[in-house]
Amino acid sequence: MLGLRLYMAQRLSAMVMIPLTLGHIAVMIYAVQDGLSAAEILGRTKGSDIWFIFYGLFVLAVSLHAAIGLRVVVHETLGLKGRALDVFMWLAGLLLLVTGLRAVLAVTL
Amino acid sequence: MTADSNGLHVDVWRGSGTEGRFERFLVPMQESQTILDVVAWIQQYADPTLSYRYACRVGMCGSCAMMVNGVPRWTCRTHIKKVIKDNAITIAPLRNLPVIKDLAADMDPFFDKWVAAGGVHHPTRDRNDEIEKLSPATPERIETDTGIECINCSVCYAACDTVSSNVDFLGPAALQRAWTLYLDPKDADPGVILEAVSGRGGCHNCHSQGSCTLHCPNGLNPMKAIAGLKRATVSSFFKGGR
Amino acid sequence: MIRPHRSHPLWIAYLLHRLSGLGLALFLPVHFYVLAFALNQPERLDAFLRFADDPLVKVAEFGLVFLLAVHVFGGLRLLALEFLPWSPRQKTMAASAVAAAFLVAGTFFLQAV
Amino acid sequence: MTMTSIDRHDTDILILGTGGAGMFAALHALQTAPAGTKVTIAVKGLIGKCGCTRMVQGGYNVALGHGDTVERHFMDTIKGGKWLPNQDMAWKLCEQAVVRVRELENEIGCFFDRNADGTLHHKAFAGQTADRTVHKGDLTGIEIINRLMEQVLSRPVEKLQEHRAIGLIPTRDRAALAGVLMIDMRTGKFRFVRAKTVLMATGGGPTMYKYHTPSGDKTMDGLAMALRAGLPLRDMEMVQFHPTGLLAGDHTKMTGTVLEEGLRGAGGQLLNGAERRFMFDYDDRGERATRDVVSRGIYAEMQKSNTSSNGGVYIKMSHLGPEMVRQKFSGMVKRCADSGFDLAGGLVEVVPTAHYFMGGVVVDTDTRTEMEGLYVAGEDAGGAHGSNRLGGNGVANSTVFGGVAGDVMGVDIRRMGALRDPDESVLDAEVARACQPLGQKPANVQDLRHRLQEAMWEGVGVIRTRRGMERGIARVAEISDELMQSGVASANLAFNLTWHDWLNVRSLCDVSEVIAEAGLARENSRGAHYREDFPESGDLDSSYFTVARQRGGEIDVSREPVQFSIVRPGQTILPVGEPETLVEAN
Ligand SMILES: Cc1cc2nc3c(=O)[nH]c(=O)nc-3n(C[C@H](O)[C@H](O)[C@H](O)COP(=O)(O)OP(=O)(O)OC[C@H]3O[C@@H](n4cnc5c(N)ncnc54)[C@H](O)[C@@H]3O)c2cc1C
Ligand code: HEM
Ligand code: SF4
Ligand code: F3S
Ligand code: FES
Repeated sequence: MLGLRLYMAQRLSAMVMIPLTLGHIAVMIYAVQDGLSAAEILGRTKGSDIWFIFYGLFVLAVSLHAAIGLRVVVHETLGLKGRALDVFMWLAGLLLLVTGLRAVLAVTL
Repeated sequence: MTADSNGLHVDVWRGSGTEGRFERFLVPMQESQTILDVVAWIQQYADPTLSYRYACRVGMCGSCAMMVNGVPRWTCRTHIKKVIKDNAITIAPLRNLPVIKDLAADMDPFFDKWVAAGGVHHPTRDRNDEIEKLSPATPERIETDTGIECINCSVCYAACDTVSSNVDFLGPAALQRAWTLYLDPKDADPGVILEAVSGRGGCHNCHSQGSCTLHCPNGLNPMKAIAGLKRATVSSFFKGGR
Repeated sequence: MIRPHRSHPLWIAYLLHRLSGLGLALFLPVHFYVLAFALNQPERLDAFLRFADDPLVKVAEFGLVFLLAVHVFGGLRLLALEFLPWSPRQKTMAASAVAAAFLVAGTFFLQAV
Repeated sequence: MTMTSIDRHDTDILILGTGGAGMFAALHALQTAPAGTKVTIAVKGLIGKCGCTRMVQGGYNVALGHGDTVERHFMDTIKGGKWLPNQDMAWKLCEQAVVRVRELENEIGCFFDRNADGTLHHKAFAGQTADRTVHKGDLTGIEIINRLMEQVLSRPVEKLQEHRAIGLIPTRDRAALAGVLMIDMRTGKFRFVRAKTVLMATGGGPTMYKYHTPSGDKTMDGLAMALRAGLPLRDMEMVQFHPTGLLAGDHTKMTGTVLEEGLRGAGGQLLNGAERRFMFDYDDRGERATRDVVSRGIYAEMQKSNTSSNGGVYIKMSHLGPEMVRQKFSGMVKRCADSGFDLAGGLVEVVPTAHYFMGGVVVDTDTRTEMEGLYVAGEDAGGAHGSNRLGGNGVANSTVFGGVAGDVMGVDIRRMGALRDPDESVLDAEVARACQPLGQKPANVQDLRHRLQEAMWEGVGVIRTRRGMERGIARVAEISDELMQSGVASANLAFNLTWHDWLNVRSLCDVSEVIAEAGLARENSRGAHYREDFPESGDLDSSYFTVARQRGGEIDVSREPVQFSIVRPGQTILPVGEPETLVEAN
């Protein structure tokens, strides 16, 4: 159920996420190690364009990536196919995108 | 013969289509004995109606594969000592294929996909031409040699869970053949092959489960071949191949 | 019970990757939602900060990072397998990727509590 | 039982078997037949997965380099066949092999092993005066058949898989073939397929011997059918034995399978039961003597009861260094290990094993038979090899003449207007014959087969005598009668292997009798046929070949003089001054 295009989209978005997630995990480890509180973290992210772009990009990539990933899983385990499968993929992507962007805005605005 | 240490308890799948059940047979144990010998013994001496398939009996034709203790194997070259557990063996028809009767599976889907994956040579010369001089030592040729000795036994096809869950998936053997053909400098149309393996059932559906490679009785590596196809399709994608 | 044809490192790696991917896909929206819900009004900030210190939330957060670590390393392995020329050593890589994931997650966990 | 209902089916060109002969015929027929011609392939197993072409290890003989010529290949073939081959067929074989190998490489997509400079690699098989065997490692057959299979599967050919041909059905006037009766093995139903032309390419296969190499589906069905249809069969006494078949006990199908020739070539030693080398007692070349000589040496040792525990002799490789053996013969070492033997380090029991059948239906060089509409190619056809087949000429023969048959049928069909109607009485008789065991009390068919195999091995085997063969004939007749009284449980005929075993033994009994009768008729020793009571080869100039026919239930064997249409014994067609051999002695 994956043609070359979807495959490419999934792999490219995964590659985009690699530095982002590693960065995120590193930050978290650093933060926890340094004993930063949640308030301190938020203090740094709020109003920062860099963090906005950082997490914004992540949300875009993850929406694409996970939507395609779920498409595969749903096809293989539930046997969904054709239009229904496409609709499912778009809905999943949209859900991630909307919730994700709201969170990014909340953290960085 | 009694159920002593000399007897082998063999549970054999009986049935056709989706209906069936296991039936137990007691088979005398021998010094040199393969799973195929066990199955043949049952048909010849215990239940003449048992159906199965074999031809070459030396691991060349790929007709005799079955599930042995839940693992797909070529039965003509599987010594019972390799698989026996507590004097018992379970034998069932190959997974992921329709069952014709008992241990004989219908291999047509496997071969339909072999063709669908583009696994047919596209000639550039004909019988009136000289045979092309080709070095046996190019990287392509060396790579091809690792995948060309496939006996189309469908063991990898039975081992792959993507085949079971995705009806369109062309499967490891067919894709591996496409890969060797793609590498073949004699083939006129590698583009057609990439096209054929990029559809909904194509190489991109493989999740690198690796069961194909692990179970291939000939030690081939379809997983590697499929990765090769993925790379080739991706680079042709970037080169604007489509 | 893992069916016999599946009991090998590559298949386990596949399973872990799928489960972690699924887990992420299910929990990430929740995580996003909670984050946004807690922060979208300034007066809630305090409430959120208290909420974030809740050990239960900490565990949930840890779970997410754990899944992410497992999935990312599995994903790295896959990408390497698909895009780098293949070598038999990749079998070992499968196992070590999983190990590394646990290591990272483990350190994180120890630090967190 | 409704078993006598026959499904009727029509096609234009029908091909029986998917070895090298059958598949090439299908491809060529599609090329030469008029557009819209329906081509159908019917096979006892799965397409490309049965028969012996797939099992070819050593390779394919073709004069394509190293100074080799078609003339030299031809001379080797004639001499190897001890002047019995049909020379026109042998010539066509050698000449067309060149075209066929080019076709395999260029059109079908095979890749044969290359030298470092990119040219085809040739190796020397025993009995050849040039390096002429092209190969793909030691799995040449897999490369050839897989590629052919892909071509056939991707073309519009009607496929009747697991369809076993059981009878050639003529027209009422017996002048032509109307079609072929078969059993759809998956359902157990009869199907009669009419066709304008039929190629029989079911591949012989001397599996009526206790030890044999061919694949399990080959049981001489084709020759038994031809015999019943009244066709002449030639060289039926010529059964080639391979000296080293694996011996692992009667209960395993591994027994009889080939341990490759190269083992002896590399210095492998044959030891008798006392673990003493014996081949030098029989021939100066020791283990490196030709197949027939080594087979007879082993057989003689066995007759003296100097045998290993399972009744054969041992092959020993360990003195060459187990590591080296493991490396050079990895396939064989692995195969032996799979049945529990250590070829590299220990002793492995071996025995001569029936390998190839030189005899077959009398055909012309265009594969036509006496019967209009019937063509025969491959191991089913007699003539090209005479009394002995050179290693590497088997697959050349099946692919060359399979292609020829396809071409000829594609052309002949243009002058064949309509499908022919069968003689219904023959059809009914064939159905009744196949149903013979179904109403009867079940008996053990396998035991009968074992007895037949013992009888042929002992009476009509590697070394023959009049008394032995007569005794063999009597035993075969006895087994044959018993078979007719033996039943098969018939509640479910779908995929009923025991019924097919019965039919297998039926074919094997019929042809076994002919082998023995032809053996009696040849009162000299040539190639594969060795008579202790007539050890001399006889006058070459008056060489004859045997022709057997069934007339009124009796086998009638006659002798026909060999036509030396191209070269006479003692002469050669090689230019004067050509060296005897181009193979460097090693
Ligand atoms: C182990 C082994 C190694 C060999 N090595 C070499 C070698 O190195 N070089 C060489 O030149 N030759 C070799 N040979 C010989 C060579 O394989 C044969 O000569 C040749 O392949 C025969 O081709 P064929 O097409 O006539 O028959 P096959 O390839 O045997 O095909 C016969 C076909 O007919 C089908 N069939 C049989 N009965 C029926 C029926 N009743 N109805 C329908 N279909 C039927 C079979 O299932 C099969 O598909 C070897 C043979 C063996 C057994
Ligand atoms: C750096 C980060 C990531 C990388 C490198 C990565 C990599 C991959 C790869 C290569 C696949 C394909 C697996 C296959 O086809 O078998 C995949 C599948 C998947 N990913 Fe990710 N991923 C990452 C992050 C995420 C995140 C954050 C999510 C969650 C929201 C996610 C969810 C999924 C899902 C649901 C699948 C489908 C699982 C499957 O097919 O087995 N991934 N991932
Ligand atoms: S790749 Fe291996 S397992 Fe798969 S069909 Fe070929 S030989 Fe069999
Ligand atoms: S088992 Fe299946 S998922 Fe891919 S690596 Fe092999 S084809
Ligand atoms: S019978 Fe041919 S591979 Fe097993």
